[in-house]
Amino acid sequence: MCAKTFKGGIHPHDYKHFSNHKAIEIFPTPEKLYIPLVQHIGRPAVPIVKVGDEVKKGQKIAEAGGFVSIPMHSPVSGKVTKIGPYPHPTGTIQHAIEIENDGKYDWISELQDDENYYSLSSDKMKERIQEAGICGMGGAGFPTHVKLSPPENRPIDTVILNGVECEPYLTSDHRLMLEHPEEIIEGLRIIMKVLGAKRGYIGIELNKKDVIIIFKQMLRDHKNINVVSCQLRYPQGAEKQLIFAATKRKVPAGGLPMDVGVVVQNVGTAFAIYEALRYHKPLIERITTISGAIVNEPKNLKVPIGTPLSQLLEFCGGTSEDIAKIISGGPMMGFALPDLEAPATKTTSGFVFMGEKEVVDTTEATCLRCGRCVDACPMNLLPSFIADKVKNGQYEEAMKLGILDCIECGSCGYVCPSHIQLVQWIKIGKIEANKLKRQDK
Amino acid sequence: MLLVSIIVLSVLGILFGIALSFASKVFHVEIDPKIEQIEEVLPGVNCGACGYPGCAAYAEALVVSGADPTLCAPGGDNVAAKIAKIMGTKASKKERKIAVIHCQSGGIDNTKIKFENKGIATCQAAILLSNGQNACTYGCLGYNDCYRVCPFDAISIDENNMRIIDEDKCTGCGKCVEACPRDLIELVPISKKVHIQCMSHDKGKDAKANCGNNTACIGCGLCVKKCPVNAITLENNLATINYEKCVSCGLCATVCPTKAIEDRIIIRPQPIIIEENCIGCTICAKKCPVGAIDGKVKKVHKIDEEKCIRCGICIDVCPKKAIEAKS
Amino acid sequence: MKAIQEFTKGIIKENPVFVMALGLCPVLAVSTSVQNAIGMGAAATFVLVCSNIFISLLKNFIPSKVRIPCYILVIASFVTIVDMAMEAYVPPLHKSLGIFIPLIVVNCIILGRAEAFASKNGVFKSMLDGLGMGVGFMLAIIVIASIREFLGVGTILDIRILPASYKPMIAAILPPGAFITIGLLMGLLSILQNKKKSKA
Amino acid sequence: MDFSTLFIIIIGSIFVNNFVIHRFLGLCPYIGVSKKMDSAFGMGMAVIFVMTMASTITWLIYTFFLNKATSIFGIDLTFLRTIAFILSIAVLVQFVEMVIKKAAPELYKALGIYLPLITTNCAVLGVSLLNINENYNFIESIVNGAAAGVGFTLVLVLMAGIRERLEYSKVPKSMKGMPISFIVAGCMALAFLGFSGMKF
Amino acid sequence: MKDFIRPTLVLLIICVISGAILAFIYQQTAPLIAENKLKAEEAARRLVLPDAEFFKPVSDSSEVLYYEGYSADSTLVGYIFSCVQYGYSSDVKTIVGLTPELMISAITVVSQAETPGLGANCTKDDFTAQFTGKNPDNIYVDKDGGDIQSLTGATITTRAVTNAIRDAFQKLQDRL
Amino acid sequence: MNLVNVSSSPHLHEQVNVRRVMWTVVIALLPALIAAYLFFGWRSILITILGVVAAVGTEALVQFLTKRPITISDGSAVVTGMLLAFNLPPLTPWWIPVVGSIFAITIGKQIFGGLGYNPVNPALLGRAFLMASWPIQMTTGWATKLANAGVATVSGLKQTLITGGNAQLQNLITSATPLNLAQQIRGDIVAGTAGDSARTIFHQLSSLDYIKELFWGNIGGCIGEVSAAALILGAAILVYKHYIEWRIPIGYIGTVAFLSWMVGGIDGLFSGPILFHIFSGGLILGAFFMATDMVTSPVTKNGRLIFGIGCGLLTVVIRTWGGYPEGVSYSILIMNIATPLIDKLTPQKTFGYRKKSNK
Ligand SMILES: Cc1cc2nc3c(=O)[nH]c(=O)nc-3n(C[C@H](O)[C@H](O)[C@H](O)COP(=O)(O)O)c2cc1C
Ligand SMILES: Cc1cc2nc3c(=O)[nH]c(=O)nc-3n(C[C@H](O)[C@H](O)[C@H](O)COP(=O)(O)O)c2cc1C
Ligand SMILES: Cc1cc2nc3c(=O)[nH]c(=O)nc-3n(C[C@H](O)[C@H](O)[C@H](O)COP(=O)(O)O)c2cc1C
Ligand SMILES: Cc1cc2nc3c(=O)[nH]c(=O)nc-3n(C[C@H](O)[C@H](O)[C@H](O)CO)c2cc1C
Ligand code: SF4
Ligand code: SF4
Ligand code: SF4
Ligand code: SF4
Ligand code: FES
Repeated sequence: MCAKTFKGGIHPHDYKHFSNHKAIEIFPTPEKLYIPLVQHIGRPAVPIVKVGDEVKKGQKIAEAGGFVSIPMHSPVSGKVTKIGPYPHPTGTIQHAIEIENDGKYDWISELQDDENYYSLSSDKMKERIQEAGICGMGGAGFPTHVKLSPPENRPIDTVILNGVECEPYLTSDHRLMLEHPEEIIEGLRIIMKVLGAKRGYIGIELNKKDVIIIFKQMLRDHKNINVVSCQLRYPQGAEKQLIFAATKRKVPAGGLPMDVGVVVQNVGTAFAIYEALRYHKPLIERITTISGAIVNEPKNLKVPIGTPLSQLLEFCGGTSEDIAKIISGGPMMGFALPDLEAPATKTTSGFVFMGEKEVVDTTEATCLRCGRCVDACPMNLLPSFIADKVKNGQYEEAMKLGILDCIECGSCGYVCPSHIQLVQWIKIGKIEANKLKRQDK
Repeated sequence: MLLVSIIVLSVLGILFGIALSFASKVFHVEIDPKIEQIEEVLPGVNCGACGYPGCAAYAEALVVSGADPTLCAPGGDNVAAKIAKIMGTKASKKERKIAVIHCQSGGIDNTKIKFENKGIATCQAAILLSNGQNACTYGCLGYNDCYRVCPFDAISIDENNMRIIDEDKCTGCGKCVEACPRDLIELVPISKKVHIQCMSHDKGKDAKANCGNNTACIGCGLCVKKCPVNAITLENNLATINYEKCVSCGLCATVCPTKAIEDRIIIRPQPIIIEENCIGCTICAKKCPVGAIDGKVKKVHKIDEEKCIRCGICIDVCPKKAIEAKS
Repeated sequence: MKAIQEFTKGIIKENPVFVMALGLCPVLAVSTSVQNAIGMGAAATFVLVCSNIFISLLKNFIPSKVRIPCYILVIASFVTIVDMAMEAYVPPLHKSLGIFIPLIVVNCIILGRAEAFASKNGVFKSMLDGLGMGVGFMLAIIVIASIREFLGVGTILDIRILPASYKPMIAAILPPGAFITIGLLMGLLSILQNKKKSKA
Repeated sequence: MDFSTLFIIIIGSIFVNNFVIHRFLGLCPYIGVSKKMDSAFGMGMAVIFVMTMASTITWLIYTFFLNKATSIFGIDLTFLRTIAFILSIAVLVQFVEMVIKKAAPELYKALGIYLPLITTNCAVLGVSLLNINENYNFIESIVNGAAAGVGFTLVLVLMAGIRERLEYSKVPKSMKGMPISFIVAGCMALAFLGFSGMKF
Repeated sequence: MKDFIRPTLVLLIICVISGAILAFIYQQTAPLIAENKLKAEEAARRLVLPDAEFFKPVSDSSEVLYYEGYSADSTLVGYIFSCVQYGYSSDVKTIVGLTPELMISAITVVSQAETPGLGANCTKDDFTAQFTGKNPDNIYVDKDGGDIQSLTGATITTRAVTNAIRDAFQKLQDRL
Repeated sequence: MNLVNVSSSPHLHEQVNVRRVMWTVVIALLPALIAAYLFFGWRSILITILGVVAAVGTEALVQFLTKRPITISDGSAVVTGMLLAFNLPPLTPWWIPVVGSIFAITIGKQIFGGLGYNPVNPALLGRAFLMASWPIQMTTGWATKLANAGVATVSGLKQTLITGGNAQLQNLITSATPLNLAQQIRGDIVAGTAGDSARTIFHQLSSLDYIKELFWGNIGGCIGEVSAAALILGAAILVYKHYIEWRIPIGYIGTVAFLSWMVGGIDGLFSGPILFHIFSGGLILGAFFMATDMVTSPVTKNGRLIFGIGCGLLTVVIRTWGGYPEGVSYSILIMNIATPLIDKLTPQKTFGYRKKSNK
């Protein structure tokens, strides 16, 4: 069988050996948790607790701020000590609820085991997913119940589970798939049922052969679900690229997967969906990889949402030398953080630490017009031209060149011999371009 | 020979003369009279030196999209002046405004940073990375976006990477105001010389701790109390001067404990009343913010030098020019 | 403005070639030798002065609708006169300047001065203006031609300057040499101007 | 009709003896209207049109009025060619401009605005004179006019492309604008030497 | 109507004046120009056939084929013909003088627009002198195995001159 | 804790930078230089060194005078100097590479702002300038050496010449590179002024034996273009490193192959000697090292293909009908000039791009 892929992209070294053999460990819940009200795309959640309130584990502490939003739940029992600005793993400052752990771990109501979850109606399922506060765990954090409610005129026939995990260093999805394959398949079946989809795929990159074998075995009696083994190529995990690899369908530029009848969900999301349906368990913890050459014991951890990074690092034995860069997420798309304060959120797939030697020089030279960025771009854009336009404030021109179609995968920046900070230019340009777009409307 | 050549040319001349006059009549198209006027003043060489395809196009660009009136090379200053006249110079009588940067930080040795910013070296880019590298999330990022956009070279950078605005060169075009992502720059009437050089809304302690220059506004309110004309308001831990009221007396600067207020007037001359000119109109006395003028109607007024803050308002208001500044 | 300034402005401040970049074709085309440059400069100056005088004389007589054809007629007449005179009295020069003599008609400087200056000013001023512009034009071609002839042949005005062992840089008298020379000269001029400005 | 002659004329006027960078005709707009690709293209189209028209009309005037052998007067009036040509070109352009402006405002927006620039473009008069000098017949003249226009457009558009790109470059301040454009023109001229000496 | 008349009239007047002046000057200069032309041609002919005092054109029905040159005592001292061929970038026109024995007495290049410094050197005496005394029927450029030394870096021009002479001569040969 | 670094993603980077690319090109050019040494002797190395030193020196000087950072260590000036020298005859006077490099770096590169901003290939611009200025020095420097090499390797050819007895043609070979020879012979044949021996020579030129000589470099030519084998070896490094991409060289060579087959022959259409055209002259050098100069070639993918094809087309046109025997440098220069236009006219379709569909 020939592995599938897309056009463009790059081949970075994957650095997964630090943690891909480490079983998931459960991280002991810390003293204090900081639960940001924004962990997803859409409106921020609205707190429904006050400072001083006692909360139980699993208790809803913030309500969805609208349809495209999700509720937040407390991962521990304890006391709300503060609601205010706090560092966020995207490098920004966001409002967060601070909860002091009382060490009792009292659930608000014991988890029920609802074995008949699969016979629930599709609407009921969606409701439960919505209540559990699930958003996409593959990175962007799009509220899952929204994704599962496509408009009438966009029938979905295919669901793809994204287990590609093409970001270097990260192994959380890998371990999850290895340790909980059945739950993930169940999750996928639920999604397919909700959407009425006939086909399911699980996309996995070839560097996770063990997982591919397991899934192949387990899927023998699910004729409508297939494993798609994908070539090692970044950004194989990006939605449009994965859809292309699995189905040869091209999501239209500026369009959504549903335009071609596909929904993509991360394997972690599928797992969370399964737990929500079967056990009524809200999304209060996730698997996160702590890795990097300088981390003494890289690990895959199951962490309660809101755990500050400093504690996670401590649990992994600290670092062997001074930290030169802290990255939340993978090194290709993640955010560099100024300190260790930020907490893990629902979308945090990992933290990577780099020492002085690994940090790349980011001084820009002049663009050679070599076109390597063009060759690397999986969206077939012209990154160097776009950056030129942004530098000169010609945002409209940049829009004509498709700046808004950029998925910020970083392939272009990775290959640029002049170290042009293409992605940052594009991010700046996107902000301005979106402003223009809104003005036009 | 002579005759034939005359005939040939004449025939051509008549033919063309008629053709042109005819055409200009028949094919006449209404246009903005201003465009026509400008076309008249333009040399009509159609050399393209202005960058537009021909004089008519330039005239249109001038009227329609407000092109620069000084682009005509053959016409030179002369034509530029005439164009300006036709366009009706919108020279407003308002006072000239210049840009003022409300932050004293952002230099090499007077900025506290939280992390090393290795991203693109522009202010616009810097705020996207963890909200900028400096500890003060309100202060100047020091990447000089303002300097780069200024079309008049009015901003210069000193050895400490601090931005200095040349009051003579600045035209108040506002480009830098737009460019600054921290909104630190404000256009201020040129006569106003006292400025609060901080934009931090942090609480006093934090503001001071984060400021690399230790000149943050800590929101103590001393200036508010001192201001003789109530021009300062304190809101959200930050004092702001209302320039409409401010008389640039500089008193606030003298009381600010953190030197967050800059007084650009080095020496304020003492106003002195020239007795023979004073007609005792009491205008100055009424206007004096500190009541330092003793003004009885129709009597020569007196200035109490103790009370006087040398704001100079009296000099400006005196209808008889009876008050003079003495250093 | 003083009369003398009408004359001098054309030489440096408003130099038609370097500053206004007008009338470039003859400048580049005939600047392969200093001799040609002088010939062209003189011819253009003559036309410029004469047409300026005439147009300023006729300025009230000509209706605006046909002013351009009228100016062109005046200019073309003088050009033809120059053309014929040169052919009659200095045939070699006439030959080497080629079609660029009749092309003086369309030299933007001439029509430009007619429109921008002569049609609005008195006869004397117009004459001085024409003379100044003409001299400025001539000087510009001579400068360019000197450089090109010097590098490309090793002579100036056919007098050998560089030793015969100098291998002439033929490119200098080819089109690329013309473009690059004028480009560099303009750059140099703007450096000098910037210096002056920053001093002032 | 000998098509190979026409082919040679076309190739010659577009590439080998390109009007702008080999013959130095039409430099003012070449430098002036090459800032933006769009306007360069519009200008080019207008020039093609006018050059073709001018070639046609001037050939007719020359043949039937001025040339002794073919003229209806039977006397040699060739000395009037400059004045007759330029007058007819100027009027032609002005006339066409007015007509287009009224009849086809869209076309005028796209091309017409460039028309006035063309009167004082030496390329137009140049092509008329060259047609006579080269003894081209009627068809050859028209073809040469069009080809010269195409050659002009080609280099104008290429130049505009490069200049648009130079906007993003760090050209030294004193070389910005006109000076660097001439250097680019020099580079183009050097490259176009590759066509020189071409024979079929 | 006035709109029409005045412009037309002005244009007409200027045309008339221009036409008159130009025609006048033309009448003054035309003879001079014609004379110049003749003189130049004559000078060229004299150059290539110095012995001749006067020349007699020999024409085909319409065009002049060649000239015969006569000394003062009307003896035939040689022939003169002109020839042209495209060189590197222009037509190169040469005038050739022949002795009565049909050997080249001298040549001169009268018009060309070859590259200055290269092909344009073909007008120089050093170059033209080498043709003197050669048999026009058998001249070749050195690169083609003949003994006409080509101008350095300008073989094409040299070839144009040489081949033009040879071709023209071969065409005329029978009629001389 | 010391201050950490913060920058935008990606935080990983391929081990590549300008310096590495440029010096790799230098290394990739070395085999050709060694070949030149073997065939032409020390002089070719001397000329190359002079070119490089002058280029680097000029770059440093200009940057010093204009108060810009001095970037000679990035190696781009070295590449320029080297490639310029590679385009010169081995026996050219010593000052030719020096003057050429000075021109190439000042007018060709620094005046536009330095590396990355020049619109045309500096080395080729330098060569075009030298060619226009000193055509004699630029076209005669290989004569003697070729004569020797020619005797040894093209002996069969020489035999034909002598026995064929056409004195005119014999002269040709002493002064020309193979392409020059082919062009002139072909010209004569097409014009009908050449004898049978000319035809034989022409066929000899395209014989496999002779192609072999061309391939290994046993012929006359410029310093760098002599050995196709050495050049291909160097190009392989660049291709392997992804520093050059297939579209330009393949488009270029492919077009030359097709068109020279079509019009380059003496027996009517489609009889041209393909391999002869590919391996002679500077085509291999140009296609792999000069047309691929990224600064002066298009950025878009289709643009690069068009660029390559355009170069090929012009090369064949100039080789067949032009005033020069060799069209590679001029065709690349001309396409350089067209590069911004090509970039503009070949926008890329975003992945998933569709024409406005009715929503
Ligand atoms: C504004 C917005 C609206 C979206 N609407 C839908 C939707 O209606 N249906 C859907 O399936 N996905 C929707 N998505 C989700 C995207 O398809 C995609 O899954 C999400 O942006 C995360 O993708 P990523 O992790 O590749 O960035 C939407 C996303 C955004 C940003
Ligand atoms: C460049 C890029 C790489 C991505 N890589 C992955 C990946 O490796 N694994 C993954 O689950 N999602 C990845 N995503 C996110 C997916 O596009 C998509 O949003 C996600 O699979 C949707 O599922 P979710 O809504 O459950 O998160 C990537 C997105 C981008 C833009
Ligand atoms: C700018 C330039 C101008 C040239 N002008 C001429 C010329 O006028 N006459 C000529 O025969 N060759 C001219 N050449 C052609 C070359 O010098 C050509 O190599 C030469 O004619 C043939 O070489 P050879 O004379 O060494 O055999 C010119 C070349 C260039 C680059
Ligand atoms: C593959 C490749 C090819 C190059 N080719 C050239 C070349 O032909 N000429 C040149 O001057 N520089 C060349 N360079 C070097 C560099 O790009 C050149 O100096 C820039 O054009 C200067 O801005 C090349 C570099 C690379 C990586
Ligand atoms: S332009 Fe955007 S989509 Fe393309 S490679 Fe760069 S970051 Fe990825
Ligand atoms: S990879 Fe870098 S240097 Fe190359 S074209 Fe893209 S931005 Fe420019
Ligand atoms: S940008 Fe405008 S407002 Fe700002 S300093 Fe410059 S001239 Fe003044
Ligand atoms: S733009 Fe604003 S933040 Fe940037 S340097 Fe200027 S004042 Fe400071
Ligand atoms: S002088 Fe030729 S176009 Fe201006």
